[in-house]
Amino acid sequence: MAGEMKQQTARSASSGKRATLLEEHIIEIVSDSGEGAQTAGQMFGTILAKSGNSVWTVEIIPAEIEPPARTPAGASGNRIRAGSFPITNAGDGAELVIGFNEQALMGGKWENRYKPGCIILLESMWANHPDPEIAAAYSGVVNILNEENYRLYEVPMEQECSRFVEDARRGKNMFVVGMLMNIYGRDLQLARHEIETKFKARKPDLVEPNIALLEAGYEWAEQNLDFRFEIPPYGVKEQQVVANGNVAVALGIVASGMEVCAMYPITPATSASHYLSEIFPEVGGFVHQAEDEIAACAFAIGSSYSGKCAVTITSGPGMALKTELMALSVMAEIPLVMVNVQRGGPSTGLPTKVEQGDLLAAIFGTPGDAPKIVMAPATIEDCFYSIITARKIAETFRTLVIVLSDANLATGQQAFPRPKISKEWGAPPVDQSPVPAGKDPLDWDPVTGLSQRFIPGQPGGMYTLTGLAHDRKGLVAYGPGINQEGCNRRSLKLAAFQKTLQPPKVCGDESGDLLIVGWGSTKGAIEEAVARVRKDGLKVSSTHLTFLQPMASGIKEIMQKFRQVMTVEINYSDSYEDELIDENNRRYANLAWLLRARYLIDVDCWSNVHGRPIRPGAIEDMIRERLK
Amino acid sequence: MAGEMKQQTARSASSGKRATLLEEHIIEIVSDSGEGAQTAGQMFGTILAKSGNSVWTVEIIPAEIEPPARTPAGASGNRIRAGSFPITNAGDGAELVIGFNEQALMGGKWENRYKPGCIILLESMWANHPDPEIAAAYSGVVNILNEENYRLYEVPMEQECSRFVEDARRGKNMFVVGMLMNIYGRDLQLARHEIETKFKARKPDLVEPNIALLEAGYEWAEQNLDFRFEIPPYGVKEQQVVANGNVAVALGIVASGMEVCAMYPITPATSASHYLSEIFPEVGGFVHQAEDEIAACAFAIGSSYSGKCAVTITSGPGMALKTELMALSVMAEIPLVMVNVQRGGPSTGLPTKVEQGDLLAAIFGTPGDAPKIVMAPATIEDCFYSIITARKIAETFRTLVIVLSDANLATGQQAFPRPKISKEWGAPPVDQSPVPAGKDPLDWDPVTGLSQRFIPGQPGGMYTLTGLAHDRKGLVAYGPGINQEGCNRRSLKLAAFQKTLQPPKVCGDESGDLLIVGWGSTKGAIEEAVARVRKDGLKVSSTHLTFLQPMASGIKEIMQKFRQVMTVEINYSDSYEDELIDENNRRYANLAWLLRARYLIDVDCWSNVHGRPIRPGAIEDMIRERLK
Amino acid sequence: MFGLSKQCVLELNEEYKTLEDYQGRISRWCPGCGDNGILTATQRLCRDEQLPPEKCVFVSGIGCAARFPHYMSTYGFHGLHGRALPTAQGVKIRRPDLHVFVNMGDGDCCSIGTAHWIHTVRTNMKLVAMMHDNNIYGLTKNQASPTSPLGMKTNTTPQGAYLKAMNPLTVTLGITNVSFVAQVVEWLPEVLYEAIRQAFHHNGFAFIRILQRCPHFTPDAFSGLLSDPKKLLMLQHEDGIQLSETMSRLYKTTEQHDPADINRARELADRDDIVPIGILYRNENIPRYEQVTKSTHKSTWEQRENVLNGAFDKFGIDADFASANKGTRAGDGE
Amino acid sequence: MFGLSKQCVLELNEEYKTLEDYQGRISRWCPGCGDNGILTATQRLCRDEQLPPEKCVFVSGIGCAARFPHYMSTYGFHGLHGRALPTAQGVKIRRPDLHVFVNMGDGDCCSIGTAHWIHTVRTNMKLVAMMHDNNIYGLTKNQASPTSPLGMKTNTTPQGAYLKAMNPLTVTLGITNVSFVAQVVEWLPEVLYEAIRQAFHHNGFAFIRILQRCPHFTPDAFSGLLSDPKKLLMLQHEDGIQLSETMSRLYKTTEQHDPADINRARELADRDDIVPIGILYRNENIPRYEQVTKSTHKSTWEQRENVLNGAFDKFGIDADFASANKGTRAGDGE
Ligand SMILES: Cc1ncc(C[n+]2csc(CCOP(=O)(O)OP(=O)(O)O)c2C)c(N)n1
Ligand SMILES: Cc1ncc(C[n+]2csc(CCOP(=O)(O)OP(=O)(O)O)c2C)c(N)n1
Ligand code: SF4
Ligand code: SF4
Ligand SMILES: [Mg+2]
Ligand SMILES: [Mg+2]
Repeated sequence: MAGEMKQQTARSASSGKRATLLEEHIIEIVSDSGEGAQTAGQMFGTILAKSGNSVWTVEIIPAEIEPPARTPAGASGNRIRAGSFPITNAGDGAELVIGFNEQALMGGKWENRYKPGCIILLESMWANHPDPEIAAAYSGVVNILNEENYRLYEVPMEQECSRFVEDARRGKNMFVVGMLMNIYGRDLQLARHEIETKFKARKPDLVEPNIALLEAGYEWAEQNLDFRFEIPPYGVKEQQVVANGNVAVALGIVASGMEVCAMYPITPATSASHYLSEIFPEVGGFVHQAEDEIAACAFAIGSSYSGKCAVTITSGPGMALKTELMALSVMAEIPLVMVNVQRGGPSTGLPTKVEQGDLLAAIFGTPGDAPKIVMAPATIEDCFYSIITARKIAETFRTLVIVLSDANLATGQQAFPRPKISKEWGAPPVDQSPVPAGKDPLDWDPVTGLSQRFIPGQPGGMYTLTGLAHDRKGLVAYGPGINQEGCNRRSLKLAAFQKTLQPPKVCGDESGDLLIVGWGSTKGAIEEAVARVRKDGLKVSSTHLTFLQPMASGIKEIMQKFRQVMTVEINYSDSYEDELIDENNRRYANLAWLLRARYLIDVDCWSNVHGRPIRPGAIEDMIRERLK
Repeated sequence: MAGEMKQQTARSASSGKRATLLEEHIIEIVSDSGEGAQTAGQMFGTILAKSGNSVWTVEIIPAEIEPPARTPAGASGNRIRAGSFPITNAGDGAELVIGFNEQALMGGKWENRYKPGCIILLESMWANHPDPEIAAAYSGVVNILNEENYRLYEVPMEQECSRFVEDARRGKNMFVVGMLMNIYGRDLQLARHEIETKFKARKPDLVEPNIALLEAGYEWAEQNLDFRFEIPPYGVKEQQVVANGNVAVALGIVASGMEVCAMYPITPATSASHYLSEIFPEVGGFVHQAEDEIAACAFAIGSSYSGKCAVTITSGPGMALKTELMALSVMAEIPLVMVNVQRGGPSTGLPTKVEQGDLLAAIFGTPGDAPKIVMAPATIEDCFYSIITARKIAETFRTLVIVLSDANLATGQQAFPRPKISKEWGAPPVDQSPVPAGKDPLDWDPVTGLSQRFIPGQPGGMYTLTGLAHDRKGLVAYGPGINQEGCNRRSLKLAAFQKTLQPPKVCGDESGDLLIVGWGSTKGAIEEAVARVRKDGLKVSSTHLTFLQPMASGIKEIMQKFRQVMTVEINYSDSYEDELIDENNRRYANLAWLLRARYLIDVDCWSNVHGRPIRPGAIEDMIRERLK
Repeated sequence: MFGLSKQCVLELNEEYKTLEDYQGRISRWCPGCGDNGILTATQRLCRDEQLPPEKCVFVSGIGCAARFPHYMSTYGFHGLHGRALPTAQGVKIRRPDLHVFVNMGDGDCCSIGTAHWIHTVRTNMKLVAMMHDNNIYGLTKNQASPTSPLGMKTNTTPQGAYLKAMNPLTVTLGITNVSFVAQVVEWLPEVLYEAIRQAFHHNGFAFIRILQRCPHFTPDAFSGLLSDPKKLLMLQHEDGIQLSETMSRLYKTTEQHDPADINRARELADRDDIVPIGILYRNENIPRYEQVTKSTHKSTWEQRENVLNGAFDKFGIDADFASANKGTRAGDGE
Repeated sequence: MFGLSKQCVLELNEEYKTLEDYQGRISRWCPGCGDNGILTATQRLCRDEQLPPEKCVFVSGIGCAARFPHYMSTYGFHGLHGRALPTAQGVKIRRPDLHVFVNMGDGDCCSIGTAHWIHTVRTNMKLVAMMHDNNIYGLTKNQASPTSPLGMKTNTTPQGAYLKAMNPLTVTLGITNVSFVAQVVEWLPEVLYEAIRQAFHHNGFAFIRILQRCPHFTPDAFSGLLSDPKKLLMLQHEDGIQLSETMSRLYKTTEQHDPADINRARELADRDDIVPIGILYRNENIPRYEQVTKSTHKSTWEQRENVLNGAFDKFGIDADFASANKGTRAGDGE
């Protein structure tokens, strides 16, 4: 079980010491920015994955570009969660932490990222630092950690590394990888290989010293550390690929057959377009960085209108700016895919941190009635496929499809089955054949929701698209009946599409005391928490929604089988613990609102805006507390 | 009762003919644009009001600036509803229609603006028009009207008028006023006075011919029409003023003590700033027309931040563009009043027509959690007072207050009691006194919701406002606890404010078979419809919400006392009559969503997007059908 | 006609497009509105160039001028206020076969659309942009526009416009990559037509400011220019517009101006005393965005498969796990 | 010191502000970031002018540069990306007593903020605007900005930026009502300070483009300028900046340029071969928006009562009903 250790007699691969057998372990490596903790984390994550573990890694990114050294907010690094069962989220508190200085380390402690009492390996050079303030700061932290019963090991990294390289500061990270190889009992050859691939091409003279550092770390651990862990591999049967959610989005765009991506940089969405900018030209695609989000969205709409289906990628503040154009895309029935990689809000908020706070804005943000489809990937794999699906829906129903990803998916990395490429994914080519007489540009089959789009270049299809109220020919018309009909027709597309949706699956029993409903990136954490409490016999299940508007049928029936229903979300809700809050003024989490309004079931919510992925352990505690 | 006639023996003031005594009557005058039907309507509305009737007038505005002559869509004119009881809305079908040509007339008929079989006075000159097509069109319409049993009177307006003026086309409108004076038995002297005031100053030589035309119309009606109506005055006790909703908004801005209005032109909001541009400088105020809505909103925020509380006025598409800044105002706790005069949507939609489609966008439109206050005036009088209230709330709670007016209020005119000016309305002057030590710029009393704002110029108050997550000092801070606290504090303002709200009044009994809940400009029509069906014993009541976010306590208790609850709104909702619609996909009207989500009561809705005020008669029919 | 088969003649005749073939709905601008003349000139261009109607797209924003596409029988995109240019860019970016025209009002272009105007000039895509400048907001009924002259009374400036009119020409001529700038008046059809024609043949983004009468709201805005031909400075050049004899007789204030001379163009554009008419600037050698951004790869499905497989190989678990991070780090920032 | 009472001296000393009095939080820009120099120069200005910190407002957008207000101890408004200028206008419009400064990045000002930049120049309000131009999006980590040079590799243009860098100076100089344009580099503190100082004393909107090193992302962007003083064309004039002796010895490529000469300013701004440094243009006689829009009436409550009573009289039922319509018709339009 997660985080639980079982004593075993097995010997680890590398040493004569007793290794504790684990189902999973969470490691964090933090350093000042530029000291290479991220590289170390990525490399060790790769090695764990290649040697058969399921791995989830997340970057720890400082708030500044080049933050000052030795500051809690300036820490840079990596979290690695590795296990012998499918890992779907970043997990709870770290169980082994490596700090390059005590300040970077304390940042994580203040954010409660570490499990109390966990193992800490801390660079010891600061103890004797010439600056007495630094030395004092270090020993202060050491005292605290000891007082709070952390298993602290002071490691003379600088000293050890300087035996091999001149600038020990730049070599510590490989020393750290070496230590980890020893602690987790992995074949050192794997790490040597990684170092070789990393440096061979560009900086071949760095291979040797880095391998020396690696081996030194390994040896140091062998000599000085009294613990070893073994995390058995889990059986992967199919080929896997590893990516973060933004890379998956970019690959999904390529796979969906889209040709144009128009964007304006915004964190945490931009990296999707970075990667796309690299690969898109190879398939004739183009990433347009517009002067602002409004222009980006208009550009995408223009391109889509001309038959080159387009995507626009943004985050909350950018979506806010696109609001008016979103309504145009719905009103004028132009297919458009919009990816919103959600971050902390409101306003500029927490640019690098996760939140699921844009759901209601995505659905209701546009003045007037602009029915659009809103969906949310729950995993990194979903990020890939949801784009393909979104493009298809957008073109089929000639409407706007919003894909709500978030910073958690964007920056997390995970392995998933290598997609089996299918030609079906792609977009049909631009139809340039003449339009048959008698067809109207905005006709629409009320049962299937299908319609033929007229695209510039098609003889006989000429019409003027407009955001004004219009009839089926696209002609401006202000008559009451026509506007009613137009709104109705656009709304019924959602109904027609809704009929095609499958009810969500229930994870756990079909009935019980508590149902947790989630959406988006929280899926892994929710399901893990539910699995944990179910082992203790609690009658809890969960279900996860991919389509938020429209919602599949059958959800009400699922909910009705539980005594209590609640959502778990990363967004703001009032709590009854606040004195001022009562049932007349409580503001609910996004999904809870939607479920309450549609199903009239008293759906509660548990949510926060801490700007971090919700941990399975926190959900678990909440459930236990609730069902006590 | 509305529209119902009672035969009376009383003689009208002006003639020997028998006058029908009425409680109310609805008159429409339509002409080509430029022929003066609007002037005629306004003048006659004034006269009716001055002679003691309650009057509601609405302009009939063509879609084009100078529409082609003799076209149904080009009609320009006025609707006057006058009665001897307080008139709160534009009413049902017109009962007396005057058309300057048969095409303009037919426009209204196609829009179902006239009561079937009503009286129609139609200019007859077209019958013998040299262009045979025109003559044929005319006689075609005459035939239709006769067939459908309208009480059609053909009036030789051109011929009669040309006896007095050279360009009869420009004089007809006074002839029409004359006819109306006779029909409704008003003292001709009242009209002479209006003409004199109108022309005396600028075009004194026009006074005489216009009076001649007036008298000719009067005389012609005396000779040729076999009907007369009498609408007794209703007893007004206090002084009244007459304005449309946009004028009321502008006056409210002056009364609220605000100093800056930043806007970008957009129909139907702009006319508020037109009028404000005229009077604002007289109180040291200033209307800034910005380069776009975004700049307008930023300008208003800047001004408010500097201590000069500001308002920004817009309509749906403009609000869409302000979305990002709306969140800033909430996040950075800058007081801001935003007036959205709603029009038909989505997108450019129906720019001149009414809709209540922006409620959910106002509440939920901003990505991330940006709790703001949303209120809606229900009458023209409310338009005035709501701005005063909004400014007060905005400054007290340091937040955004959105006032949702609509095109119905903006263009309707009504008399209301002359406001008794109170110094309490005004804003306090900018506080420039030094900030006491130890105070934080974003401190807030959790019980009262009150806080001291630091304004540039105040010694000791210097801080940097930011839209990033921040602590009470305004310092950027990404810690999970701080962001949670900030969101919480901003949300609790709403809760604190909510505690001050009074439950809405119920119009009708406190319990029954059906409760209709409304908001905004539909109040008059809903209450009139409810009053009508209650007279027939139906157990129907209504209630009307001024605050949509937060909502007052007590609403649930009100709703629970009725067998059925529904909203009546001018926005889109799916109907179960559509085959594709079921409880899993039905999209509800804006307010219905909110009530369902909060109170878990199965609130139904009846709404449309016809772009017109909902008529009391239509609501009445719906109720009768529903309770059959 | 010898040797020409009857069939060919017939076919030719059948395909020949007349003005009517470009006429959409009947225009509903006010009588005397200058937009009508612009419409006629544009339809004439389409006819003279025999443009296939289905290959033309007229993109506009919102305003009186922006109703333009409805009155053409081509494809039309009557979009959002201020957003015509980025929309048109999107239409054109991967459809070089389409002729894309943009019609905007002065508010549409120079107020709410300012950012797009500046940046579209910069990207220099092959589009013809006509800015119908009537110095007023027409459709919303008489509010000041950036080009409204100082002191003009409008509904939002009842005491008179506060600022001197903005000069769209000097701004445009200041933008890097500007490649075609013309100014004409709609009441001189010959010059109007010629400017649109040269814009159409220009190799890049062609910006035409068209002074346009709005008899409804600003009947006197251009009366000075109308009554006094000397107020118009006719720019003549063999590479620019060459006036007909009739026109030359009426409009005698002329200057030989080489459209290649940007410094002189800026000076001319800046003149307050006289209105330069003609081609102020042209440069056929500025790279076009749709060309410099064009990929050499085809958008075939096979190519997509290749690229996907390449990526999957690279990110494959058996391959290089760490490379999944390359260039993909979710950025920091706001 | 005779005759000066002790009390006075004390008070004077007490009130004298030092650089520290303008220092806010410790700056967190990267080591070597040019923003630091701009901060120092600005703090020096505040100190030299002895500006009361509570009377200064620093308004910014979003970006590295836009963190500026946090590092001052004055009032600060760290608003939204691109929206610094209209916010600053709003701050200033009815608060003539405040000194309002605006700090923007090149993306902030010339990309998302373009429309506001153009229109703020046009309104010519008394504001000092500093555009920190590092040719890149810093905070979001290395995307092309409008001023990124052609071919520069960034995260959104891995094959190199597609377009020639936009020149913010030629654009600004093309805007009607432009009244102050300067260009400086942050690594020459003397010129930087002098430009900010003159901007501060300018009677209207002062726009300063400051070339700013971003060692993190564009370490080489200005290395040519740094290594070769000849690449900077120092504009000298008695009405402009006058170089110190030391500077004159180092920077020998100079031109006597009268900031009143807009044509020459445009030509200089347009030069691709050399970077003009100094005051390009200044005109103290352009009306300022906050002044021309100022009402002669006071905003007293009594005055409001008068106006309301006047309106109520006018719209009173016993008075003129029809006049309720005057100027109040809800417009048509879109
Ligand atoms: C976002 C948005 N803001 C405002 C409007 C209202 N609006 C419609 S047209 C227009 C301006 C019209 O002026 P111009 O662009 O000069 O065109 P003209 O009517 O004079 O041809 C405005 C402000 C709108 N439709 N959308
Ligand atoms: C509406 C919106 N779009 C995008 C962003 C993301 N963003 C933050 S700063 C920035 C650009 C930074 O570049 P620049 O303005 O040149 O400032 P620098 O960091 O280089 O000083 C962007 C795109 C945002 N915060 N808000
Ligand atoms: S209002 Fe002016 S611009 Fe608009 S159609 Fe009429 S004349 Fe033309
Ligand atoms: S990224 Fe560049 S601009 Fe930003 S702080 Fe670092 S050096 Fe300065
Ligand atoms: Mg215009
Ligand atoms: Mg920059």
